[in-house]
Amino acid sequence: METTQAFTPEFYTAVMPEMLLFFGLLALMIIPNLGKGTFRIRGTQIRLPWFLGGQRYAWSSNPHLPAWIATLTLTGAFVAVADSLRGGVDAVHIVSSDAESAKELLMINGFSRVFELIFFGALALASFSSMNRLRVEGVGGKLKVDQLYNNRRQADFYILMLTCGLGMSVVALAQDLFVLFIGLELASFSTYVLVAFLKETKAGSEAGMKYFIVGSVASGVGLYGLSMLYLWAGSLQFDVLAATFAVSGTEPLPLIGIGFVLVGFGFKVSAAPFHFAAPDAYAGASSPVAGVLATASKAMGMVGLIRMLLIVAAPDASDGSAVWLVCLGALAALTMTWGNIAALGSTNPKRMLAYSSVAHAGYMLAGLTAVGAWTWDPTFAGNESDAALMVLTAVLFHLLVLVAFKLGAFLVLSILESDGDASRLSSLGGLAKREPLLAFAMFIFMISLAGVPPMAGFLSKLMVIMGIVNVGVGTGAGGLGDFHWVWWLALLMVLNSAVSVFYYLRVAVVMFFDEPEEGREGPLPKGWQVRTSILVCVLATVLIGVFGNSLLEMCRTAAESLTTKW
Amino acid sequence: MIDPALVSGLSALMFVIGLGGAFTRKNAIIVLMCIELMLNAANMQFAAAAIYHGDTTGWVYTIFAIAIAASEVAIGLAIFLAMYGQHDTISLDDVNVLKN
Amino acid sequence: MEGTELKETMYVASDMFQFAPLIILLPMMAFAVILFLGRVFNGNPTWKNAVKEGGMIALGVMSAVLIISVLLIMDFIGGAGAGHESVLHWFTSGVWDGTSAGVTTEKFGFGLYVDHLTVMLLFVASFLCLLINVFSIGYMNTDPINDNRNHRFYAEFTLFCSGMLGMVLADSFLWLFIFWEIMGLCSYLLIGFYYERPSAAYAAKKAFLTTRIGDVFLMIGLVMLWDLFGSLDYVVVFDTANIEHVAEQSAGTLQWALGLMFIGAVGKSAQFPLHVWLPDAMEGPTPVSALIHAATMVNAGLYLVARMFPFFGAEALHGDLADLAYIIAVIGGITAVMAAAIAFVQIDLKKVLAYSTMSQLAYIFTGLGCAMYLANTLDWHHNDADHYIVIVAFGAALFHLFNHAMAKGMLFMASGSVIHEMHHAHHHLHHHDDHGDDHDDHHDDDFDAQSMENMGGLASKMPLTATAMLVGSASIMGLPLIGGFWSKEGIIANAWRVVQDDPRFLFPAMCVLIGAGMTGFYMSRMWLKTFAGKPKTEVAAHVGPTNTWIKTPLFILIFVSLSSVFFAGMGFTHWAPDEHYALMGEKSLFEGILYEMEHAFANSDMYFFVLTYIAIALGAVAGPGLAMALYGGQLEEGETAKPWMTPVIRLNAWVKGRFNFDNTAFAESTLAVALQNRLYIDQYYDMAMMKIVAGFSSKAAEVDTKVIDGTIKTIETSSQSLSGAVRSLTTGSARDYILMVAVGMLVIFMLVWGVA
Amino acid sequence: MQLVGFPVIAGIVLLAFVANTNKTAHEKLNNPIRMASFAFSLGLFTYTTMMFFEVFSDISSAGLSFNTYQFHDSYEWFPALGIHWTVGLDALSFPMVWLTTFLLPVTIIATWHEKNGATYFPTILLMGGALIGVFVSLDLFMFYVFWELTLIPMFFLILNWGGKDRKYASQKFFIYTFTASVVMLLGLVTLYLMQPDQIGSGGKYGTITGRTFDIPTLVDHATAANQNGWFLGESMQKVLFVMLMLGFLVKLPAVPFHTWLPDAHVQAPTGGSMLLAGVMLKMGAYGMFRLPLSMFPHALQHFQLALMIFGMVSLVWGAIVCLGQTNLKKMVAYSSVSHMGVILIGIATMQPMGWAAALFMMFAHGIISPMLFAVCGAFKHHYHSMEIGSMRGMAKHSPWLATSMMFAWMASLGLPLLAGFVAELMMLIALWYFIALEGWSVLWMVGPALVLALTAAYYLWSMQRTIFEGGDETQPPASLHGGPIPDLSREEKIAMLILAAFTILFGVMPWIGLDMMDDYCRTFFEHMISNGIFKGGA
Repeated sequence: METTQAFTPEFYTAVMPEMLLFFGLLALMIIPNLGKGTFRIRGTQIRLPWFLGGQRYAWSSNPHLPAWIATLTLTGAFVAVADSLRGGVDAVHIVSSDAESAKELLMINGFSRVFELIFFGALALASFSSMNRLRVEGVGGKLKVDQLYNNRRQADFYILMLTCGLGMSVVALAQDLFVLFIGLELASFSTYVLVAFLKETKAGSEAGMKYFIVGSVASGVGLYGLSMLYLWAGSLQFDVLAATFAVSGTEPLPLIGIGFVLVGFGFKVSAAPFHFAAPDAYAGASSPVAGVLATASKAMGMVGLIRMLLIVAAPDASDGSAVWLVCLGALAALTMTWGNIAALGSTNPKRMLAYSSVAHAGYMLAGLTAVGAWTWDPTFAGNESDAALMVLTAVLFHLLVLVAFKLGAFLVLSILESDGDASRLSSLGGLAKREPLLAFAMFIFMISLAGVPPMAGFLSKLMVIMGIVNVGVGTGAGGLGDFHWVWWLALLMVLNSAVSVFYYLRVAVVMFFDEPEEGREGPLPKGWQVRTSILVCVLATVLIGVFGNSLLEMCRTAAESLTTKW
Repeated sequence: MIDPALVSGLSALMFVIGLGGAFTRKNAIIVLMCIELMLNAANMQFAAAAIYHGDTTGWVYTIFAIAIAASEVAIGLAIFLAMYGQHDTISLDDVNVLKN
Repeated sequence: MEGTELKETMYVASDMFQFAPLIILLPMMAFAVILFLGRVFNGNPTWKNAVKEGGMIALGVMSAVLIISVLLIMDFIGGAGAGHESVLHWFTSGVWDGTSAGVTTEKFGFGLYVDHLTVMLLFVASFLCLLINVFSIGYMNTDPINDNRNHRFYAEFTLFCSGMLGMVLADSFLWLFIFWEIMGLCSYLLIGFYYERPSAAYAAKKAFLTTRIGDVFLMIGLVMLWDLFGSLDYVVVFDTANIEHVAEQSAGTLQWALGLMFIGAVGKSAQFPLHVWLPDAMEGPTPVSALIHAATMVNAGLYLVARMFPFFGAEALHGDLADLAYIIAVIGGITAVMAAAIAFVQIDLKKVLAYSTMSQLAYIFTGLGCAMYLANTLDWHHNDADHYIVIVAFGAALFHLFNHAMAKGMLFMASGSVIHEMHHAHHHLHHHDDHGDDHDDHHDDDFDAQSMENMGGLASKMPLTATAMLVGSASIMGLPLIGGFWSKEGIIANAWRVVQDDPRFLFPAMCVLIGAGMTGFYMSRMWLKTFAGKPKTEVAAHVGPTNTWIKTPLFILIFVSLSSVFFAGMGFTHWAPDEHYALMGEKSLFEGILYEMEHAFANSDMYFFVLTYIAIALGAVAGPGLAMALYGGQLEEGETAKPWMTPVIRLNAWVKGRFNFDNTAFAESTLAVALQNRLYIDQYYDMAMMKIVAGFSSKAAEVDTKVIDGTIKTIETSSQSLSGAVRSLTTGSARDYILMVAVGMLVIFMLVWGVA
Repeated sequence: MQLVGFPVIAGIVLLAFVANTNKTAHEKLNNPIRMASFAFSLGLFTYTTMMFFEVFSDISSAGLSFNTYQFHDSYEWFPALGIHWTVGLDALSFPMVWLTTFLLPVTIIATWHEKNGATYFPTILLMGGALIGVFVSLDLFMFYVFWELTLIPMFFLILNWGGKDRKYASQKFFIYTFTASVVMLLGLVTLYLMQPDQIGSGGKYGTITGRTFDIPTLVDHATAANQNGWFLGESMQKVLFVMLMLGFLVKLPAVPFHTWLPDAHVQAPTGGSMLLAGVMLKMGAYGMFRLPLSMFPHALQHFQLALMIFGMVSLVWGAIVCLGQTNLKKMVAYSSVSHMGVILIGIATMQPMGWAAALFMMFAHGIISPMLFAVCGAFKHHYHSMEIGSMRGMAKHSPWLATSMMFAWMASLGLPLLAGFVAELMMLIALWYFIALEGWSVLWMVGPALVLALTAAYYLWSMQRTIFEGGDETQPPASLHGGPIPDLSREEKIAMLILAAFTILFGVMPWIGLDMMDDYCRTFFEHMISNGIFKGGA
C-alpha cells in the first residue's frame, strides 16, 4: 500500500487509465476540428494557419474519426486497467496533502479497478459499435453515410462518452462521499445528454427530459442526504463516516441521511420505485446508450451503494445485522418482482430490457441485503467474512458479466434500429431468417439474462443465490424455520428467474418463428464494428460461463480489497 | 452569527418545498426551479454544517454544489428546448409518448 | 420366503426333454418366417398354390410339434414320469423384508414342467393344432376373400400354437401367464382377421378387453401368490413343506390369491360374468373359432384352475379353500344354464356352438369345483376310498375337458365346412353370371351363410360333415356311450356327491343336471335345423360336398370322439389327475370298459343309479325329443342320407309329426327376447363402458385441460394482466415519477427508522 | 467425457457449416450433414455398446459397490466454487447413456427426410450430447448445467420443426420445466452450502466457497451423517428432499405437474418427441435416484406415502385421461404420464425390486415410447391428421404402419415378452410385497389393477378406430385430398424394425439390462441397511 498526494508523478502513474481518458478527451476536442483555419494577426492581413476550424481536412472530417479516438482511448484505458489487475493491484491512496489532517480523496485498489473495467469495457463496446449506428435523423429513414454523420455531433457524442467514463471512474475511486458525488454528477450529466442525443425525435427529447428531471430530483435528494451526513459527522470521508456511524449510527440524522443517499443511488441502479424514468429513457435513447445505462451506469450506482452500505453503514458484528437490512430487503424484493412482472407484458424490446435490468438490480440488491445479515448466526460454521465476501464477489461478477449480455442485447437492437425501428417486438421478427448468427447471438444473450446454463448469466446468478443462501442457511440445523429470512429472497429470486424466462424466450420465439415485418425482409444494414462488438459479447457470455474461474477469482480478490475490516 | 440550527431548519423547509413542487407543478421550468431549490437547500445545509463544525470543507462543498447546480440548469434548459421543439409544450403531463 | 431354496431341477427323466423347447420354439419361429415370406412372396403363384401362403410351412411345423409331443408323452407314459427342467435364468431381483438382515435375492426363471396334466393338454393342443391346420388349408385357402393375407392367418396361428403349448409346458405360473397373454394377443389378432368389418374390430377389442379384466385379477393373484411363496415355480409352490408353511400363517390370503387367479380363468374360459366376448369372437375365421375359441385357448382357464389342485389337495390346507371351490362350482353352474338357455334361441350356427362351448366349459368348472371341494374336505391322503373319490372327481372334469376339446373342435370344423359350402353355393348361385371381380361385393349382399334359417336338409349333401356334427353333438349331449357321456356323467355324479356333504352345492348340482337336458335340446336343435328337414333356401339346396383338406380332420376326430369309451376304459379318469395310477395299470382295457359300463349304468349306489338315469333321460331323451318335435323333419324327396343318419332323421320326422306343437308363445315371451338379447348383459357392459368409463374419461380429459392445465394458463394470463397493471403505473408523466421517488423516499425513511 | 464432448462439438461444428448460408446452399448441405450426423451417432452407439461388453455385461465382475463408478474421471473446472467436471458411469447411469446413444441413430433414421436437415440433425446431436451429459456428470453443478442445457435444443426442435401450435408449446415446455428446475437449483445450492466450510483445504473444495459440488463426496458425507440421525438435520433434509423432488417430478412428469408434456409432445416433431419421451423424461427419475434417494434416505422414508400417492395419481389419472383423448399423440403422451407413475410407485415401495422395476421401466419405456411416437409421427406425416378415427382401415391401406402401430401399442400396454412387461410385473410384485409387509391397505392395488385394464382399453379402442374398420367402405381421410394412401417410407420401416427388435430383445432377455439394475438396487439397499440407515419397520 502506498500513499501519494495528488498531482505528483506517482499520482499520474497510479491514475494512468484516467489520464488516458483525459488526453483522449482533449484529442477528441481538438483533432476533429483540425482544418485549414487561419488566424489573422490583428491589424494585419497576415493569416497564420493555426489548423483549427475552417475547412477541415479530409481525414479530420472522417465521420469515423471521433469514434475511433474514443474507442481507442477507452480500449486503452480498459487494457491499462486489465493489465494492472493482473497479479493483483497494489492499493494506492491519494490524499490531499502530506499533512496529518489530509483528506483521503481517491483510492486505487482491486475493487475500484474491477469497476473501472466494467465502465471502460461497456463504454468502449458502445462507442465502437455506435461508430456507424448513430442515428441523427427521424425514425425510419435510411440515410447515406454522409448524411448520417454530422461530424461535429459525432464528436459531441464521443466526448460525452469519455466524460461519462471519467465521471464513473471518479466514482469508483472516490474515498470521499462528495468526491464520489461529483463524479456521479459528471457521469449523470453526460448520460442525460446522451439520452437526449436523439433530440430530433419526440421520443429522444422526451426521454432526455424525463431522465434528466427524475435524475436531478434523485441527485438533489442525494445531495441533501450528503449535507445531512456532513452536518452529523463533520466530514464526508468514508473512514470518518464509518467510524462515526459505529458510534452513533442509530441517531435519526445519519439514518435519514443514509436513506436520502440511498435514493440517489437507487435511481442510478434503477431500483423500484426509483426506476420509473429508466424504461422511458432506454426506449428513447439510442440502443448503445441504453446499453451503457443498463450496465456501466448501473455499476456506478452499485459502487455508491456498496460504499454507503458496506463501508459507512457496515453491519455491526455485535448486533448481527445492518440497520438498512429490512429496508434493502424490501427494496430488493419489490425491485426484482416489479421488474419481472412489468417486463412480462412489455412489447417493446427496449422497455423489456429496461425492466429486465430493473429485475437484475433487484437480484444484486438481494445480494447486498444478504451481506447486511451476514453475522446473524453466532454459531455460524464457516468464516463469517467468507459469507459476505462471497456475496460481494457475486455482485461484482454479476455486474461484470452483465456488460457482455445486457449490452450485447442492446447492440443487436441497435442494428435493428438502424434498419428502421426496434420499438416493437415484431421488429425482431424473422431475424433468424434475415441473419441467423445475429439471432443466435440474441438468443444467447436472452438465455444468459434468464440465467440458463452454461451462460455467464447463469453463473453470476448462481453466485448471487449461493451468496444469499450461504448467509441464509447459517448452520441450518433447525430446518427452514431456522433460516434467516434472506433465504426467502433467494427463493423469490429463483422464482423471478422462472418468470423472466417467459419474456426472454418470447424474444427467441419471435426471432425464430415469426415472419419479418412487412417490408423488412431484406438483409440488415451492414456494419462490421457493431457485429464485432456483438461477437465479443457472445464470446464473453459463453466463455465466461464455461471457463470463468479466473474471472471469479479476480472478483473475489477485488471484493477482499474493499475493506480490511472483514 | 445565525444559529446553524435555524439555517438547517430553513434548508429542510426549502427541501420540502422543492420536492413538493417538483411533483405538483406541470411546467418544466418551474420543476427545474424546484430542483434548484432542493440543491440550494443542500447548499444551505452544507453551509450550516460548516459553521457548526467549524470546518471549511463544507464551504468548498457548497461552492462545488453551486457549480453543479449551474451546469444542471444549463443541461436542463437545453433539453427542455429540444423537447419543446418536438412536443411544442413544456408541460410535463403532456409529454408522454413513452409510457407503460 | 422359501424362494431362495429353489429346487433347480427335479429330475429329467425323458430323453425327449431336451427337444421339448422345440415344441414352443418351432411355431414361434414359423410365425416370423411365415410373416416374412408372406411379405416377400405375396402374389407369387408358387407361394399361393404350393405353399398355400404359408399353410404348408405351418403344417410341417405342427407335424413336427405333434411328433415331438407324442414322443414326449410316450416317454412319460412309458415310465419316465413327471419331470422339470430349468431352461433359462430370466432375471433376479431383491426384496427387503424390513429387517436388518439385508436383501433377499429372488430368481425368476423359465423351465419346462411335465406331469399328467401337462401331458394330457399337450396332446390335446398339439393334436388339434395340427388337425385344424389341415382344415385351415381347406377352408382359408379356398376362399378368395382371404387371398394374399393367409400368411397373416398362418403366422398368427402358429404364434398361437406356440403360446398354447408354452403355457402347457411352462414350469411356473408366471410363464403360464406370459404364454396366456400371447394367446390372448393371437386371439385378438385372429378375431380381427377381417379387420375391415367393424363388427370384427369391435369383437376383437371386446375379447381382448374382457379377458384382460380377468387377466388383471390373475396378475394380482399371481403377485399375491408370489408374496406367499417367494416364487411362482410349480416346484416351489406345490412343495408340501412350503404349503404347510403358508397354511400356518396366511391360508386366507392364499384363498384370496387363488380366487383372483380364478377370475383370470373365468375371463379366459368365458364364464359368467366375463363371458360376453366369446359369442362375438365368432367373427374370426372358423378355424380360429375351432382352435382358439373352442378347443384350446378357452381351456387355458380350466388348466389354470386344474393347476391349483395341489393347493386344494394339500393336507395342510384342509378345509381352508372349500369356499373357493364352491364359488368355482357355482360360477360353472350359473354359466352352464345361462349359456345353454341363450343357445336355445340362437340361429347362427357358430353362435350356438359358442354358447355350447361356454356351457360345456362351465360343466368342467363345476366338475373342478366339486373335485377341489372334495380334495379339500376329504381326508384323501390317508383314506383310500376318499382318495379314489377325489381322483375320479378330478379326472371326470379333466376327461370332459379332453372330450369337449375334441368334440367341439370337430363341431366347429364341421360347421365351418357347412358355412364354407353355403358360401360357395351362394356364390355360385348368385354370381356365376357375373364375370371378373365379383369377390369385392362379397359382403354387400345380406345373405347370411351362417344362419341356420338358411340351411336345412344338408345331411344328404354333406354326409361326412353331417356325421361329424352328429357324433360331436352326441358327445356334447352325453348320449350314452359316446364321447362326453362318460365325463359328463362323472361331473353330474360328483356334483351330487358333494351335495351329500355340503347342501350348498345343491345349486350347482341342479344347474348341471338341468343343463344336461338343455344341452340335449340345443345341440339337437342345431343338428336338426341344419341337416334334417327340407332346405329352407335355394342356396341350401345347391350345397355340394366339401374338399379333402376339410374332410380329413373331421374323419379323424369322429373316431377320436367315438373311442372315448376306450379312454375311459384305460382309466383315463384316474390317470389324468394322479401320478399314482398308470394307464391300464390295474385293469385291462376290456375290464376297464366293463367296469366303467357297470359303474355308469348299474351303479350299486341307488342315489347314483337314479341320478344317472335322470341325467340320461334329460340329456338323451327329453332334450332331443323336444327339439325333434319342433325342428327338422324328413329330407327332400329323393335325397338320402347315409344309413347311420337315416334312423335319426326318421325318428325326427316321426316325433315331429306326432308331438309337434306351436312354440310361438314361448318364442315371443319376454324370456325368449331376453335370451335373444343375451340377457342384456352385453348391453349393460357396453353401456357401462361407453357411458361410465368413456364418459368419465372424457370428463377427466376435460378436467385435465380446463382445471389442471387451466391453472397454469390462469397463472399465465393473470400474470400478464398483472403486468399490465404494474406497467400502467408508469404513466408517462415525469411528475408521477418524481412522486414515486418521493414516496419511495418516505418508505425507505420509515423502514430504516422503524428498524433502528 | 468424450461421450458428451463429441456430440456437442460435432453438433456445433455442423451447425457452423450452415450458419449464414442461403437456402440453396442449405439444401445442398442437407445430405452430407445428415450422413455425418448419422455416422457420428452410430459411432457413439458402437462406443457405448463396446462399453457394455467390456464392463457392464457382467456386472459382478465390474464389482461396483455403492457410490463407485466406472470410467471415473475428473477435471478441474471452477476450482473457485469446487466445481469439477467429474464423470463416471455406474449401473444406474449406464443404461440411460446407452439408451441415448441408441436412440440417436434411430431417431435420425426415423426422421431421415425431416426438412431443413442441415440444421435439424446437428440439433439432434446437441440434444444427445446434453442428455448424455446429464447422465454421466457426477458433479452437481455440471449435472444442473446439462439438465438445463437439454432444454435449448429441445426448444428449437419444437419451435422450428413442430406442429401448428409449436410457438406456444415450446415456450410452455421451456418455462414450465425451467421453473421447476430453478427451485431444484435452490435446493442444490442450499445443499451445497449446508456442507461445513472447508475453505483452504483445496482439492475438491472451492477456493472461494469452501464447499464441493462433487456428488460422490456428498453421498459419502450423507451416508456418514445418516447413520447417526439425519444428514443436515431432520427438517432440513425434508425441505431439501421436497425441493429436489419438485424439479424431478415436473420433469418426470407426475400429475399434477404434467400438463406441459401433452402440449410439448403434440407439437414436437417426431424426432423431438422420440428423444423427449425416450430419454428426457427419464432424467427426472434418474435425478431422483442420483440425488435425493442417495442422500436423503430418511426423508424418502418419511415421504414414502406422498410419493406413493403421486405415483398412483399419475398412473391412474394418466390412464383415465388417455381414454378420453381424441388426438393420437396426446393419448400417447398421457400414456407416458401413466407409465411414469409406475416408476414413482416402484420407488415408493422401498424395495430393491420396486427400484429395479423403476429402472427397467425407465429403460423399457425409453425404447417403447420412441416407437410410439415414431408411429404417431408417421401417422401425422402421411395422413396429415392426428385425430383418432380420421383414418380407418389402416391395415389395408398401410400395412406397415398398422403393424408398427399395433406392435408399439401392444408393447406399451405391457404384453409379455415385450420390454415393458417385466417392469410392470416387478412393480406389482414389489408393491404387493410392500403392502403385505407393512400392512398397508389392499386398496392400493386397485390403482394398478384399474390401470392395467384401462391401458388395454385406450390402446385397443384407438386401434379399433385406426387400424381396423373401414377398408373397402371407408374412404381415406379428407386431408389426403384424394391422393394415394401412403405407407411407411423405407427409412421409417428400418427405424421401426430396429425399435421393435430391441423391444423384443429386452422383453425376452430382460437380464441383459436388468442384471445390472438389479445389482445396483440391491447394492444400494445392502449399503443402506448395513449402515443402519434403512431400519426395519420404518
